[in-house]
Amino acid sequence: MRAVDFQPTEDQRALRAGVRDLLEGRYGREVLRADLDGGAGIDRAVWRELGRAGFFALRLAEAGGGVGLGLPEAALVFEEAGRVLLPGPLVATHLAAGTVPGAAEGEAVVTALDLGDGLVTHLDDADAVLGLPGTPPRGEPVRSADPMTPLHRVAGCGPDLSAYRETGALLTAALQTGSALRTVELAVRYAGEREQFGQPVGAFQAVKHLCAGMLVRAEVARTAVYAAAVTADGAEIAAAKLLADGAAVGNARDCLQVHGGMGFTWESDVHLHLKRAWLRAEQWRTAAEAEELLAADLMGSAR
Amino acid sequence: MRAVDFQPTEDQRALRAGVRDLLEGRYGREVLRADLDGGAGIDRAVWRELGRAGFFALRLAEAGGGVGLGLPEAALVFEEAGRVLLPGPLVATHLAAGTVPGAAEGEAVVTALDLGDGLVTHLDDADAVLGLPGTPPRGEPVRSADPMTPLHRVAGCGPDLSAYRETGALLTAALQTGSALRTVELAVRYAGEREQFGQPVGAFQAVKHLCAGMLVRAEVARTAVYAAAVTADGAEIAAAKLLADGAAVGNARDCLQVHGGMGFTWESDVHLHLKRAWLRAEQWRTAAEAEELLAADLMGSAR
Amino acid sequence: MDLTYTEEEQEFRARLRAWLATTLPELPPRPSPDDWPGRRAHDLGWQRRLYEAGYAGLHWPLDAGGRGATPTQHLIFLEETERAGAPYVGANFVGLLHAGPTIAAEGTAGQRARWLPPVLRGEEVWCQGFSEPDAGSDLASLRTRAERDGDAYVVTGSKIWTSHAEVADWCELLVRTDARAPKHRGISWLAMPMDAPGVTVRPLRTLAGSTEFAQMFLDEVRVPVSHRVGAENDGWRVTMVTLSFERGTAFVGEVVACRRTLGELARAARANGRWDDPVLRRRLGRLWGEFGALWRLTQWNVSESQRSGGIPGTGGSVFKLAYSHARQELYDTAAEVLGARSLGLDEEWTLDRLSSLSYTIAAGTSQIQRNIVAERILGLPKGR
Amino acid sequence: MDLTYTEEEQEFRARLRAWLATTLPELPPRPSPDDWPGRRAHDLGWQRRLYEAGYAGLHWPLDAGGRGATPTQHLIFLEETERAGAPYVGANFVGLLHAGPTIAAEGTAGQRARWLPPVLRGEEVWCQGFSEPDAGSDLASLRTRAERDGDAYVVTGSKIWTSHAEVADWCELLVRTDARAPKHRGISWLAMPMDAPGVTVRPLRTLAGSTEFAQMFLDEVRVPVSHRVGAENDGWRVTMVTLSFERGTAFVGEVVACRRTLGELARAARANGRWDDPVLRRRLGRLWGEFGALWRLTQWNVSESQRSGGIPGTGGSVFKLAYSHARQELYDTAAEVLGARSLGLDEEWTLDRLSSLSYTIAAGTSQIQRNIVAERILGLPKGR
Repeated sequence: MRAVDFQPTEDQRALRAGVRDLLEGRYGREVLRADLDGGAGIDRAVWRELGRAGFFALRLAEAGGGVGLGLPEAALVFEEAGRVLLPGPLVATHLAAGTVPGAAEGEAVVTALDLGDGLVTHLDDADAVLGLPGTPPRGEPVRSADPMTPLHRVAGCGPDLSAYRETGALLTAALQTGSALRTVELAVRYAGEREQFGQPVGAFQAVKHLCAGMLVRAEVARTAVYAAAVTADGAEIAAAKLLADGAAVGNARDCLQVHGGMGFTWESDVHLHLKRAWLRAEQWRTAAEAEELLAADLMGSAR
Repeated sequence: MRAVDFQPTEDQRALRAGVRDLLEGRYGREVLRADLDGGAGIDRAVWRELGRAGFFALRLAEAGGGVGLGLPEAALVFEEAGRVLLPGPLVATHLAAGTVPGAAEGEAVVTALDLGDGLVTHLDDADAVLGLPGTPPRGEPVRSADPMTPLHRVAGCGPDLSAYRETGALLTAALQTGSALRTVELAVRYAGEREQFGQPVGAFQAVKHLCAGMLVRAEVARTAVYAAAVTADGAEIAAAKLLADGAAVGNARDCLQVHGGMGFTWESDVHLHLKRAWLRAEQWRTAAEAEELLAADLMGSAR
Repeated sequence: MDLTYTEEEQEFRARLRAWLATTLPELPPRPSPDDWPGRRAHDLGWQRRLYEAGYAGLHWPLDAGGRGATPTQHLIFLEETERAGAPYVGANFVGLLHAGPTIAAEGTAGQRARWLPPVLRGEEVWCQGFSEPDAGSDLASLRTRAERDGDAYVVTGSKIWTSHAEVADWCELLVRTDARAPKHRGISWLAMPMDAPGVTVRPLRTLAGSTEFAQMFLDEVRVPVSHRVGAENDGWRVTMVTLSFERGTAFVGEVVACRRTLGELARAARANGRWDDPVLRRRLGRLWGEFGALWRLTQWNVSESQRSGGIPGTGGSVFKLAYSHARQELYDTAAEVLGARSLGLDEEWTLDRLSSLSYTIAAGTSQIQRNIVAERILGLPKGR
Repeated sequence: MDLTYTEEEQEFRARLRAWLATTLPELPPRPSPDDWPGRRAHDLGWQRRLYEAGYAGLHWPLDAGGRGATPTQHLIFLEETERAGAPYVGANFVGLLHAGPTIAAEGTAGQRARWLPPVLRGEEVWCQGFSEPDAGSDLASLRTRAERDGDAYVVTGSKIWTSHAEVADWCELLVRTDARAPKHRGISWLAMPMDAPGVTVRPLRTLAGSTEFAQMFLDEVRVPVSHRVGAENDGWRVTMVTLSFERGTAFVGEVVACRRTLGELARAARANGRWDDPVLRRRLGRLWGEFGALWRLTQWNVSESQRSGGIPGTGGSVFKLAYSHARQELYDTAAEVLGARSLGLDEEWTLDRLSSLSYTIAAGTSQIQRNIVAERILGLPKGR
């Protein structure tokens, strides 16, 4: 009997697996750490490969050279990018596909004024800024808390991004979900390996329960992101961003706690998840905005 | 060498011990449960005995028949009353001592309009209402969530209680602290006795850490209450109320969790602590008011 | 990844909705919470109507007298009945959701024929005798013992947290039949008639002041051996089948109800002016987002179990952890909306606030659920 | 129960305040965080000034060259120096607060004479070699071994989380001198000269990007047996004396600093308009109340240890639990005040936010602290 099925289809699973393979091959841990040590520029070869794989053109019509898929597929793919901490203005370039020449193919790097206070990521690498005609404006460099996401401050008010905001928030939430799921794995792996007091620390209930709480956060957020991707409903997108931001930040924090002193070192990847999660939480839709939007939706539903 | 000493003096310790003895003798667990089963009236004999012990006249000058002590002593004494869940408008009657005839001696029961929405406790037993001349107004009975604290709703706006508010808030915070300390004891005792999976549940880290968190809350609140009693500073009193409300409610919740299903029964005392803590949190100074008051104080200090 | 219902599912929903619209107004008024015989009659009456309309045992297999509906149809049923304000499953809970499915899965043909039809038709009420005063989280340490005497077990012990014990016909009972075996291996599952000599029921008062639960004292109660479901000493496995059923869709109606409550809270806050406080308003907004996600998580779990052929997945513990804490937060927020009025027992959400306190305890404490998630899903090692 | 300082204490405070007012402007500018020799010189210079003014080793016993001040005077000292913006104890930390007190309590007369005066006079820097990569929370499982060879121990192993290793003269080192004894019984405490052959220091980069800590590799380092403080294999007990000192007043300056930070946050929020958001404003108000209470808790613990004759009480773990979480909440709130600007590394509170992440981990994780509180204060049983 046919039935509504919220689970990913076979095609969606295959897409996700393909992207995971691609990213693990092209952006494994060694590449990540080399990127981190070598400066925060965008690797154009990786960017083009993402383009060839359809990462940016995913939702463009096949007639226009795109892949012809929808938001659910995009959410699955961005989740994978979030897992491996893939750097760069992924969401902005994806949103620019079909509008900014070269974005769909991964030939152009497009950033967006998706942060408050005139801050913008990856400006030096950007060929364009979403919604702004011509070449990117100049900006004043700002030392970034996320070592893999350079920041600039630009003057003046940016373009109207309202047409992009919901999709931007949703795909950013998908990145956050990927990070949240990844930090569960990192915590569980470490807790299973690290021994203290004669047993793996993961055998201690305190550590066990931290990990369980992390999984709950990540699973609830993931479901919210998938549902919002299917319905494209504004309030569901706000909920997805709110919960995914909380899951990514909260899980990175708990993952650090599980790692103890080791998590406090530069060598660990945990802080990279936390710093990126902090950054993404400020992009497109903050928690305060999402809560107010949800409150308005609630009141609307309660009329 | 003489030095500032925040710890209770010998006299203060003796006072506290004396009150504890009195309350354990006159208001032990059997009396509490009998009170609970028998209806929520105030036992005038106990009330008078409290009066004789100086509970209400504590801060009146000795010349006026009082005990001539201060807020720190009152805080210690009210903490003891909070431990044993002593019912009645203790704070209001204490505040009325010296103003309302018979209050100091425990001959009169005085309540106060210290709750929002026109609610008032123990109106049927009250001989007077703080700040209102004459006999108490009539009120409409409201079934109370706290089975030992009957409620009424009275019409119209009450008297100006601003002269009493800070002391009222502080002494209520002391009651809350006593409850918070008591629920730590109840949780620890149960966790040490109840066995599951072949060991006391208190040997499980999850339970252990709940109990540790309870003690932290209670100790921080207690210190805040004592400090506010010594300085009588408005912001410190607000902090004391805020933290003590949180400690009493939070500890009762965690105590219930430690008790599992047993905590959910009427037979357990845990719910009595929780319900009383909810009630007191609404008296004199709510969390929202305390936070705003503290914010104003912070801004004042930051000028 | 789809949330669009099939035509068949939409038709099912439409038919159900129409039936509810005509049927609910015909129901007699609800009895008071303390009127146990009245509640029994009311709940059984509702079950009879469901039976007559073809909705009884929707999720039961066809060969057990059920309708063999998909998990999604069951979800639609639970959603629509809650939305329409239909009676809660009430006295039929254990029969329909615990004992019935257990008998359907593990009983003999004779046992199925004896016990299942009366449950579906709304003729018999079951209650549950699992927990004991000393066996809560550690259910398998239960000590009520059953000794074989001819063709009967002689059962002595006590049970706690039994709902509807006062009006039940049958009790699904876990007893220890082998005291020397490891604790999970010496347990058997019995169907005990509640009118058997030696059964004493004493109401158990909860902190909400109500007597939703009872304690049961069993003094040499004779239960025929033929009333045992599954093999002797295999009762733990038999029971786990039942319990995993409970995890699947037990909270669907409640999530729907919580979302409705949030709407009511928003209206109440607008009416009393507290909606203008951004702290409260944003807290309500966050809860609206969380309960939306919990509803989606329900759909996710249901579609997962649909794929696996109806076997409930491990998502139940994740859901219960998130839900039980969100529900407590919901009723704490309700108290914020009410202010001091929340101290009144007759205010709309006060009793629900009190009962929400059990959510992190009943049916596996949050501590136990976190152990399950950590050990069974995440694969973390057991402690020494 | 009093919070009024005695005349003597008020005079002490006034004298100190006056001295700080004239002395601080004379100090050379602070070196950059990466200039380790500069930092050493700066910190030692400050210690020399303290020594000359009679403030060095305020809380040390008189017979160790200290001033034998009351805990309250020490508290006043820490409060006033932080308020005045005096240099942090910095490179003198281990000497003044760990190694020094340990030697004062457990060392021989000769050891005290050799090591204590240079610490007080600002001539020698100590670092700490306790933690190891595989012995973090479980410190007693340390594996750096010391084998007796004539009048020296030959030490091999590695240590981690060592501050000021690059510029230290001495290291207080825990080593395993009996591998067959139970883990707490085979440890000894050594004073290791940092210029001994076989000592390699490698900076350890933290997530804040800084190199406040180092890793130390010890390859057959010879440490004279005369450098052992306390009996052989008694190092664990000796160390616990040191660690309990740390718990007492280690965070006084920080609490004062956090209260100042809250004032700055309020001003910044007023300037950028976010003070008008009640969610943020009330959060700041709550933190103001919490840090006020933490300050009072410090005074409470100090007056308690004053009564007990300077022995630090068990309140340290309670304080550290409350404080470390409040501090993280403080810097999360700072990020709320800043909004997206919090992503800039040069913004005022960003580095502090990053370093606050270590507070629930370093010097005993919150999990370990909760064990201590539950087992040692509340008396709950150890798990199997």
